[in-house]
Amino acid sequence: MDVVFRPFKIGGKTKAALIYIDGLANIEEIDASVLIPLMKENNAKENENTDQLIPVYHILEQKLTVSKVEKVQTITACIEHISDGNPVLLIDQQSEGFALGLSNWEKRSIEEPTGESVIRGPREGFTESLGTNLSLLRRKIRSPQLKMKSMKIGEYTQTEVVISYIEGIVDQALIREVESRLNRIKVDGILETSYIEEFIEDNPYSPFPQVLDTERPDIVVASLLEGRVAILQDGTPFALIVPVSFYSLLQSSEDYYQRFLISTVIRWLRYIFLLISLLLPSLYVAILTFHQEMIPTTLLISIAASREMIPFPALVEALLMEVVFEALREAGLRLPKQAGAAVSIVGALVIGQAAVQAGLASSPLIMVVALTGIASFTIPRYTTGIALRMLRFPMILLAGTLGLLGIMLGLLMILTHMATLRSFGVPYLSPMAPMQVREMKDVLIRAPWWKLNTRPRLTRTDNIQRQGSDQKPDPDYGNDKTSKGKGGS
Amino acid sequence: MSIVQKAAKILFVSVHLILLSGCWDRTEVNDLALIVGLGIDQKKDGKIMLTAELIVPQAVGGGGQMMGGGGGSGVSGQTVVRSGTGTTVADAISNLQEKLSRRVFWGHTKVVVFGEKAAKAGIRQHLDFLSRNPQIRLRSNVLVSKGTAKSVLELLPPIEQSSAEVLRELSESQLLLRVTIKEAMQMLSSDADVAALPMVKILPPEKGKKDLQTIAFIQRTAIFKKDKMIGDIDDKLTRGVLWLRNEIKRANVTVTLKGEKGNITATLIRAHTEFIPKYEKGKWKMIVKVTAEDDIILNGTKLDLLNPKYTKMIEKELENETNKRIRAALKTVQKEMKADIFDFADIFHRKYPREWNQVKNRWEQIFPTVEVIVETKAYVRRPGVNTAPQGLPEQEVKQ
Amino acid sequence: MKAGVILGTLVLVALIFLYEWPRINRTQKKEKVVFIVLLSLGTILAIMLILNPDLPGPTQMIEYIYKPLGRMLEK
Amino acid sequence: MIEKGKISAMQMGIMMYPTITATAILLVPAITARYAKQDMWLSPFWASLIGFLTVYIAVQLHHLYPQKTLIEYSEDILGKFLGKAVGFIFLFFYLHANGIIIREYGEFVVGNFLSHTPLVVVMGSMILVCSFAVRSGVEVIGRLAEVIVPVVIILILANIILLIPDMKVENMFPIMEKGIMPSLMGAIIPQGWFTEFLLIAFLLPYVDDRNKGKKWGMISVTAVMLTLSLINIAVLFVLGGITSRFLYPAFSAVRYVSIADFLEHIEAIVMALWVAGVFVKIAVFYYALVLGTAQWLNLSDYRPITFPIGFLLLLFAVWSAPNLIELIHFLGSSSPFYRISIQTGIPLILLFIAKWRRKTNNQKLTQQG
Repeated sequence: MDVVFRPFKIGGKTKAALIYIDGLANIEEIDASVLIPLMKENNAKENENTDQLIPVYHILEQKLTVSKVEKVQTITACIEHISDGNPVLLIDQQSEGFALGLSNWEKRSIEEPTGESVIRGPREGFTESLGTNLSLLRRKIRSPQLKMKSMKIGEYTQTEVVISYIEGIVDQALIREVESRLNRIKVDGILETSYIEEFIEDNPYSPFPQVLDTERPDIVVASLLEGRVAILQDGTPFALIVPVSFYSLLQSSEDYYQRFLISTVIRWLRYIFLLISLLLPSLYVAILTFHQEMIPTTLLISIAASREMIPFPALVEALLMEVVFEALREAGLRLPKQAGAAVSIVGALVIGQAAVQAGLASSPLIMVVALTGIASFTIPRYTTGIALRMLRFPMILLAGTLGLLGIMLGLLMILTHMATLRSFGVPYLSPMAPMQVREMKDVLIRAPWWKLNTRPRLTRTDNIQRQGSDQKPDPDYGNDKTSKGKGGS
Repeated sequence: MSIVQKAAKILFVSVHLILLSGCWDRTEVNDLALIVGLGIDQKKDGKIMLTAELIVPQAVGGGGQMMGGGGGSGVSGQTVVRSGTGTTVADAISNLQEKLSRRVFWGHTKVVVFGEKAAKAGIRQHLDFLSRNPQIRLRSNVLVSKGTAKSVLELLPPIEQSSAEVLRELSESQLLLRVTIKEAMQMLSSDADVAALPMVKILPPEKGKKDLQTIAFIQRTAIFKKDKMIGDIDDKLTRGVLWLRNEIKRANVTVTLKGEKGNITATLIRAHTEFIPKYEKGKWKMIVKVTAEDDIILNGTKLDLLNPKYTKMIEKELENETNKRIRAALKTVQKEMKADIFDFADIFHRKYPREWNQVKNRWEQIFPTVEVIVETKAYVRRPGVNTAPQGLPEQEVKQ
Repeated sequence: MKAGVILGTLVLVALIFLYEWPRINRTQKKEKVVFIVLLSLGTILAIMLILNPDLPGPTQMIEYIYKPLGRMLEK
Repeated sequence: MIEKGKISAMQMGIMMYPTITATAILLVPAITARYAKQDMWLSPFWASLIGFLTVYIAVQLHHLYPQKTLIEYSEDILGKFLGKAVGFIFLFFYLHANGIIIREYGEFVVGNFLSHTPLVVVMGSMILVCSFAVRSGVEVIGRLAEVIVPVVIILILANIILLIPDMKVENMFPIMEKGIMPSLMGAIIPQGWFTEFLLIAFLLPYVDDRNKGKKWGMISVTAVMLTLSLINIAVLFVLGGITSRFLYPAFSAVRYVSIADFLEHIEAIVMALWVAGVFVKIAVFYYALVLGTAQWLNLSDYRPITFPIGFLLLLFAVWSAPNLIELIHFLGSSSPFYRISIQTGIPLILLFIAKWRRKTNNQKLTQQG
């Protein structure tokens, strides 16, 4: 990649230069709409009339067939534009240059996001190009109230970051908070929004994500409509959404696309499996080594029989198998797709058959491990799922020390931690705690759209001003959301 | 991050590791001796012999060869019977423990069997032990065996896994009396201070089978006064007692109609007994109102049971029969044994607390004098799925 | 045995100290003093209890005061 | 103010619910049954009267000193020296009472489940978990209560429903066989528990919708009363005359649950969820103690003394009784009077003095004016 200086004369007379970076700028466009009109067609008449320099406005108005032209006055601005891929046109004797919007980045086309697939719902996902992503948002929210605030982060990368929100819905204090937290970031560069995430989190020492990341424009739009703020960054398809509560991390966009009864059932299924993914191995250890009376006699006998040949205590056995499972999962994820399938076959064979036959693990435990694995994949957000998956290891240890009491103490610790957490001022466990009965319609069940009349309240406890007209749901707003509400309620 | 904080963290983690290594109550399943049945006998020298039936889980295939059987498709539990002796049950347990490589575990104890001798010597202290131990289920069934408890537990039942399981299933079928530890304790601490426990007897083995290949079955009811067994009654009388305890769940009653050949058998669908205590002029009176709903399951007569006239007759006979059973039970238990296992004492206490309190101490003498009036009402609901008797030519059926 | 328990207690106290001390602001003089006093109070009491487990406790004291009333309920 | 968090009145009510019930369902039914026999279900109704009174006193004092907690306004009412003395009594009481609560919890767990685990480990682990909650402040405790209490209530109801097949209504009769006295005697012990509602005096200053404080306090007392009565009824129906023979009757009743041969022996799960309730109880007491101590010493922050006080709590839990028998004896004899005199008696006196002072002050003002 090279910086190209292309000197030429406008109309064969006025000295000018075009500066751009090879590969970033669209050369065909430069030829067609800058060089050709300025060098060639200019020659004829106007030169004859006057010897004087061609007025800049004339060039702008009549010659330059480029839609996006920006005047630049400083060298730094110049450099910025050039490194963005916009060619800069400098003309002799002029104090201003022109940045021409002719950048041409290599782009990936819009594809279905692989991490968050749905059965019903839009299939488009964000790409690495910020412009494309913003256009995806604009296309869904046509209102001028959709605001985008742009800023640069990264001393060397100078990555463009956009804060997006809908004015009138969002809490202004929240915007200020987000901006100030973003402004605080001083790093060499950011390559992914996760960099930003770690800089703006409320509690960095938590395993729980306090920011939602998604590559689905529909999720971003839905969040914006709920009064949240989205942070998009150039160069990654992942957008960040703040603030979030724990419970909103358990939602899938499809909850709102499916029929509500089905969504309600699926939600409960997810809550149950959430607990299973966190607790099942530890419950296995606790019940098997502390509370044997709880298992029905016949079941206990069959478990005991299958454990008769196992050399490890249940605690060690569970830890071992869980670690193996995590390793298999990670390996399956990192390997190329074709090899990944092989890994899962080997894993199934190794764990499912060989380990049992070799007397290294008992078959009930294999069931437990498998069920835990499946359970953790029912959580739609990978980051949330992985947090709980990691927490189950200390839980197993606690279960091996104090039995069910240990599990309960561990749960209380986790719960206390979660109750302390906040995401941009919003209590992490809301609307469960602090309890907001009205919000339960979108937590315990997924009420039908025509009943979801109110937006989730993300206000801070002391923010009275947000209780005003802005934050209250306005039937005229977000037509897709509340127009039916009038008829329904 | 100061050194202090680092030190704190390291210390914190290490203390946790130390705590984690402590495994005070952790026991692997394979170090437990799962006791499913418990027998308590009294030996001649007054010592207690405790018999435990335990299940030894065994991997299928056995040994190190587990080829193909890794999934644990079938599970066999071998039962083992061991005994221990001592002056109390607790002593006997430690004696028993000496003979077991695994730790005794009471959480799965399903039945407790008292040998006849132990029952006659008194069961209170045993019950106290059973309820004081947090592992033992209050729901375990309590039984008395005709011989020693050990002989009952030793049996190798052909159908169920263990003889304890046999006894539990038999108890839960509620054909005869079913008593749990909790109920036994309640009976013994109630106003009447008597108890009734089911009593088992060993079924003689079938021809060709070994002596142990049989089961014990519940056949009688042992009657306790205070905590000592004073006698027992047979299954017929027990059913009468069940009516009087409002505990009857299943019963078949066979009657003959006047002037008709053959029997009609009805099965009980629902039964309820109501007690109306009366105290008049120093006289204690108990009106027992029995309501039973039956279905006909056998018709050996030539009657077409769709005729309501016959239904009335059958109902009448059923009432008589039930009445007879109850009377018989009253005769034996109330008049002869003088044991208030129907808990009339509590019923009187509830209705006439003041009057009852005056005779509280003399209840044993008063109980046999209580006048019991039995009023039975039977309803035949359905004739089964037949109408006229089957296997009979049309003309012989009596309309 | 007792020495081990005392050692464990001291480790516990050290842990509390190491965890909390850096978190107290430099300006909070009074807090530091109270913290130290309470912690040492606890340590002394703990060691006393380990050495002499039958030390009459607060409950006995309260029971002594309230005995006349408490006797009403004794059966 | 030391505490910057705010809770809602509803949160306060929810917090108080397990604060009373958690340990009240352990030993109390047996003690109540000993005196009240089959009238034991009536006793919570009588006992709750003192709960209502205590809430009333606390709310009245709160109206006179809206921004202050019990420790702070006792100084305002009684003057510096006497106020500090009374404050010390309260603090000592809460240290001792919480020690006993932790001991009850420990004894229960060790006695029924972890018989070989050292008591200190069981109690210490709980204190550790609680101290993190206490450090996080009243807001977090309130939120935890909101998550835990619904689970606990569902647990209680579910257990009662599971026990219905084993219930015998006859056990309830004859009602008031010996008049009202037995049930009143049975109420003396639970009264001690109801006086613990004084703890709202530590929470009321941080309630943001303060006019609802009284309402939710009263709702909480009513809920506790109904729960205790319901539990007593259930236990009575299941166990009947032998209720008082058990150390933990409610728990023994739970051990009797059996549905379809599968749902048996669920007591360990019940214990685990009950532990969550006890957690709230200990945390609330612990919080009041830590906050009170910080205020008594005029500290600017209560967090630094959380762990040292937790350590003291552990010691008091060990120290409070040599064995479970002594503990039950204390709870069944002197403790109700001890609790009532400190948690209801002293605040009542404080209220009278405060009212009287107000009056004389007003008179002085009018005389001067």
